[in-house]
Amino acid sequence: MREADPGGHVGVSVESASAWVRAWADAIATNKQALTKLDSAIGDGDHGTNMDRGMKAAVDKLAGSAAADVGTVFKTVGMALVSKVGGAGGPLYGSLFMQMGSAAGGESELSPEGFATAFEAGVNGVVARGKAARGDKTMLDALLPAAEALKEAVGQGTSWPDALRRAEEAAREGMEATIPLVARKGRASYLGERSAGHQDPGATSSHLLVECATETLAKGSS
Amino acid sequence: MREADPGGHVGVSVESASAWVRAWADAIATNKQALTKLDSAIGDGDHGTNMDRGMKAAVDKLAGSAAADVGTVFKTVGMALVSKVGGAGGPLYGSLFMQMGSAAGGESELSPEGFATAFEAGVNGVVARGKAARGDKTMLDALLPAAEALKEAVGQGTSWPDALRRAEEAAREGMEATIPLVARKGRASYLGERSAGHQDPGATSSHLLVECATETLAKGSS
Amino acid sequence: MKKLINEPDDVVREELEGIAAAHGDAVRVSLDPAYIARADAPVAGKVGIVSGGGSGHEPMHGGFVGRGMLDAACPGEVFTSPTPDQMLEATKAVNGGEGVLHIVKNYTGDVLNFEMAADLAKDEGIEVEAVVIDDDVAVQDSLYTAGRRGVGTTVLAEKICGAAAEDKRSLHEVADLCRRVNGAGRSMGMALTSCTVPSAGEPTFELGDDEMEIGIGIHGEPGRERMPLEPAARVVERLAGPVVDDLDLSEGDEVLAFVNGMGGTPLIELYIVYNELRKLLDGRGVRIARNLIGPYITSLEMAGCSITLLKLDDELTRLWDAPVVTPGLRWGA
Amino acid sequence: MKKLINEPDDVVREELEGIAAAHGDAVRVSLDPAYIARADAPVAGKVGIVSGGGSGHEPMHGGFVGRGMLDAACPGEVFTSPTPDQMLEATKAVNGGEGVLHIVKNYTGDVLNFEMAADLAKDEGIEVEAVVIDDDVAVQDSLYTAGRRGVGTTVLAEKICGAAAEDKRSLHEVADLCRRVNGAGRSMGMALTSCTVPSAGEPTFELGDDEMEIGIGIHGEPGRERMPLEPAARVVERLAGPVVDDLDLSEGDEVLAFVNGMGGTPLIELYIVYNELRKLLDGRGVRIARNLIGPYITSLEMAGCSITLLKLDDELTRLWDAPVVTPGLRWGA
Ligand SMILES: Nc1ncnc2c1ncn2[C@@H]1O[C@H](COP(=O)(O)OP(=O)(O)O)[C@@H](O)[C@H]1O
Ligand SMILES: Nc1ncnc2c1ncn2[C@@H]1O[C@H](COP(=O)(O)OP(=O)(O)O)[C@@H](O)[C@H]1O
Ligand SMILES: [Mg+2]
Ligand SMILES: [Mg+2]
Ligand SMILES: [Mg+2]
Ligand SMILES: [Mg+2]
Repeated sequence: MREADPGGHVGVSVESASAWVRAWADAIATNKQALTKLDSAIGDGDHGTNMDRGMKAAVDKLAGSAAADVGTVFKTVGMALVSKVGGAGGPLYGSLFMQMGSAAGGESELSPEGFATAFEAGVNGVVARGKAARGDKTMLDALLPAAEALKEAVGQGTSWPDALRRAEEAAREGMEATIPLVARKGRASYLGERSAGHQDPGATSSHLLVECATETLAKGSS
Repeated sequence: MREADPGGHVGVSVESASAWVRAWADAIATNKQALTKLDSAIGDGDHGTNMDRGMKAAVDKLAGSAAADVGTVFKTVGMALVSKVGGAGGPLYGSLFMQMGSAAGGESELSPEGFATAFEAGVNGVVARGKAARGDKTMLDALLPAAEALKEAVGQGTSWPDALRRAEEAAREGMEATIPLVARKGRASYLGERSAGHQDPGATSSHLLVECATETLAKGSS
Repeated sequence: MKKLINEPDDVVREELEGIAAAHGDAVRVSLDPAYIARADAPVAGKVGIVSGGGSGHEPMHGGFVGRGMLDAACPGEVFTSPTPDQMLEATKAVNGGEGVLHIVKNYTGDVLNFEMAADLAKDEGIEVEAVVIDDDVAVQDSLYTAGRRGVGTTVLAEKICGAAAEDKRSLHEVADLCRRVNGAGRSMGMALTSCTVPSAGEPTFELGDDEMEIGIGIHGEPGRERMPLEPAARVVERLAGPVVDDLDLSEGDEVLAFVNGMGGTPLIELYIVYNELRKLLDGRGVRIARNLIGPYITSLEMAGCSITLLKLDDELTRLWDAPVVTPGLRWGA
Repeated sequence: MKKLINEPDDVVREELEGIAAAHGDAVRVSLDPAYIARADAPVAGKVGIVSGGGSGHEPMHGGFVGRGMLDAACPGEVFTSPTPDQMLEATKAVNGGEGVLHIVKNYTGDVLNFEMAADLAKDEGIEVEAVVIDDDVAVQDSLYTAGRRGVGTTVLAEKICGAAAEDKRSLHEVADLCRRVNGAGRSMGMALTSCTVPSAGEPTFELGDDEMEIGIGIHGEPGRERMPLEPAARVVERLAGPVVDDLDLSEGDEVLAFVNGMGGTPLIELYIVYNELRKLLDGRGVRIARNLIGPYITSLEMAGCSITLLKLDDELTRLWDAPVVTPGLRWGA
């Protein structure tokens, strides 16, 4: 059973959703070189730059808009990513946020269940767009386990911060598990066996996304 | 007065002229990298390769022909150089040998005076073709002093080997004296002040030519 | 990083400004969203052809905009596919009422962004067909992977489809032709050096002084295999061998032979490669009926080359020979 | 040394074989003595134009043989001027009875060998005029030195004189025109990297990772000055400034702006350079009426660029626009 919430509410507001987005933008900026380096090893060395350009645009767009509901926050971010990132990352992360936004709908605040459902919808959006599966050595190797862990933890009544922490752990494991894999999707697949031994850049940026959730979405809860 | 010649004759025969050419070809081959390196510093890095290609062709041509006189030996070499070397070196060394050949005429053997005169004519051919003067940092800085020293020594009745040695010394001094010079002719002149501090490649190959003379033309004399 | 640029972030915009200034008589350049279109676009009654991809492959694609080739090209950031809004605007700008063909190189990013753009264009009532080029035999094809990359055949497809569109063929016909070119063309590339993405500032990979990378793509991705340097004759065998096999070329076949420079390799070397290629093809009885030699689909300043062979028939040859007037490829006018 | 070659000694011969195989319909290649001539040479009643120089500058000169440009080109070894017998044979091959113009870049070797060739040709009764191109403002001109080098203006002179020869102008007129182009064109170049002569096997000079060389020639000769890397805008000032000054360009003048790649610099950077150049010229009220952007007079795989400005008048513009059909430059046909 979920613990009582002394702070009054548990969940994801327009403010905390925006804070999450900003935190991810910061994390991407901080890790820009590292992401690009990972992408240089098995891709084309632009993942950090691309995501940084896109997330800076997303944060700007968000600041300029007065989103009244969580769905609008996510859709704004998704559209910014689609129109500013390009590459594989743009449409994929764009789909993640746009589908999350659709699932979130017009709510001004999402419950933990609501967020877990929206996040799952977003991840399914990535699957639908990119047609990759778990084990293909992509961002989905971090996103799918995170979505599942979050849903399960919330379903089991785990406290909201703990549920987010479990999602982060799942994302981290999934990210690290990409290291030995031979890529089957994305640019790394061109390398065949040579793609093994390197961590997937998209899984790494996805882990950052979930990690930022533990720091921002749990705010205001015990 | 010239010393008595116990060996019977002093001078330059078809054989010794040919030996001189072959010795220079060998010296160029041995110093190919070094010449090219000098040319890289203040030119375009091809002097060693060019001269090696040309002298190999000259030696081949000489072997294939049965030159009956010294003039023909030199003209054969000059024509091979003109048609195989290219660059500045081709026409300049070509002129040297062709003019030497003209001056040598149909003699089957040149006296020391005859050779000194022919060599001077050759060097003047280089002057006429390239319009450079002493101090311009070119091959002439080795050739002109060598021709003068040879002429003077022979005129003074110095022994033939000693006369050749004096010519070699003059060529060496002239070659070394190119180091501090700022080039006024050839590719090195494009460098302006930056050409100072480097030895001229053409003066270096010219010194080799005179050095080979001391080893080959003095043969058969005391 | 040694490049003639100003700020890394401004590379693509400044390049586009340069193209606009240099070729303003022939092309129209939009900076935001970024695309290059024929000055006379849309051409009424003609199928429009749009391509695009990351920048850094110049002259592809922007240099191929003009009569007889592309109607528009969308340049992304360096090595990053462009975005759907660029493609949508370019598609709208060149739609002459007969629909628009998207020629897409098979990279996840390019395919996904062009898919989104096609959906948006269809929403606006524009008929769009997309053909994905996947001609790189260095990559194993499979249903379960991203499949082969799109490389050199893209240039040939753009030229040939451009000629067909000038002939006023229908969208469906031009798209079919494009698929046919894709089926008849195969490529493989190699690198002597890596390249440096301006925003990364460092070479994408490191190669020893005596090493080369075989089976590279056009984005500085490492290749399939790293090995000691070899003479040009042997390199050509490594590249052309798999291409000839994959195309199943046999005695009497005619091909277009395309020897492409990766950006940092000068023409003198490409002619030596071409010389080896013609000897190899001679030996198999394959006739080179047409050729293209030069840096046409590049990877920034990478040194290396790729070989593309396109099996020709009379129709493809005729369309290849048709006039083309672009900054990057020009003949017949 | 990383090059797509076989043996260093075979580079030029194999390149020529490649050119013969690729462009056999348009040019005739003689391997010994080495020269490339128009397939239809000699053209009766037309002045023949012959140029030549060391190899390693491709497409110059061999790539400029064809209608509207050169009748023949003589390739020397890499960076080594060709020999008189090559020039003589080429001159004989293209003499259509109206005499032959030799376009010679001002390097001691080129000048001396062409002088000898002209003497030999005259002995055989062929009228020859030689024009020496010396447009490089990086080199101080003086009566007592070898004078300025011949660089980018050579390409423009070959194109413009080629057009005049097609118009059936006399040898004297075409030679005068060539001198006029030489007087109206000035260039300056820079290098980001050195280049490696195949037979030398090592870079001709060494440049630090953060250094560039200003005022280079086209043979890997070191330049006038070595300095820290700078943004493209500043580099363009360093190159174009002296050119504009030397030509004494002023408000209202029209120029042909030629941004040339040295062999290892990709097109994307050349467009950025062009963009800076047009801003600089805009600022001085000089109008770019024509442009040429690409690697046309190269220095093997050297990274860098040169800028050439040619002051235009109506005649030069018209001759520039005239059709040209060569492997390296083509329009109007
Ligand atoms: N089909 C796909 N589905 C999900 N993720 C993918 C797919 N293809 C690639 N990715 C992810 O995209 C990442 C690369 O993104 P990015 O570098 O921005 O794009 P690009 O490969 O176009 O340069 C990969 O590390 C991988 O995680
Ligand atoms: N005008 C000249 N007169 C005499 N010697 C010259 C002249 N110009 C150049 N040289 C000599 O030629 C040498 C260079 O020869 P080489 O490298 O074969 O020719 P290139 O400069 O054409 O590459 C210089 O080192 C210099 O000694
Ligand atoms: Mg990438
Ligand atoms: Mg030299
Ligand atoms: Mg990319
Ligand atoms: Mg030379």
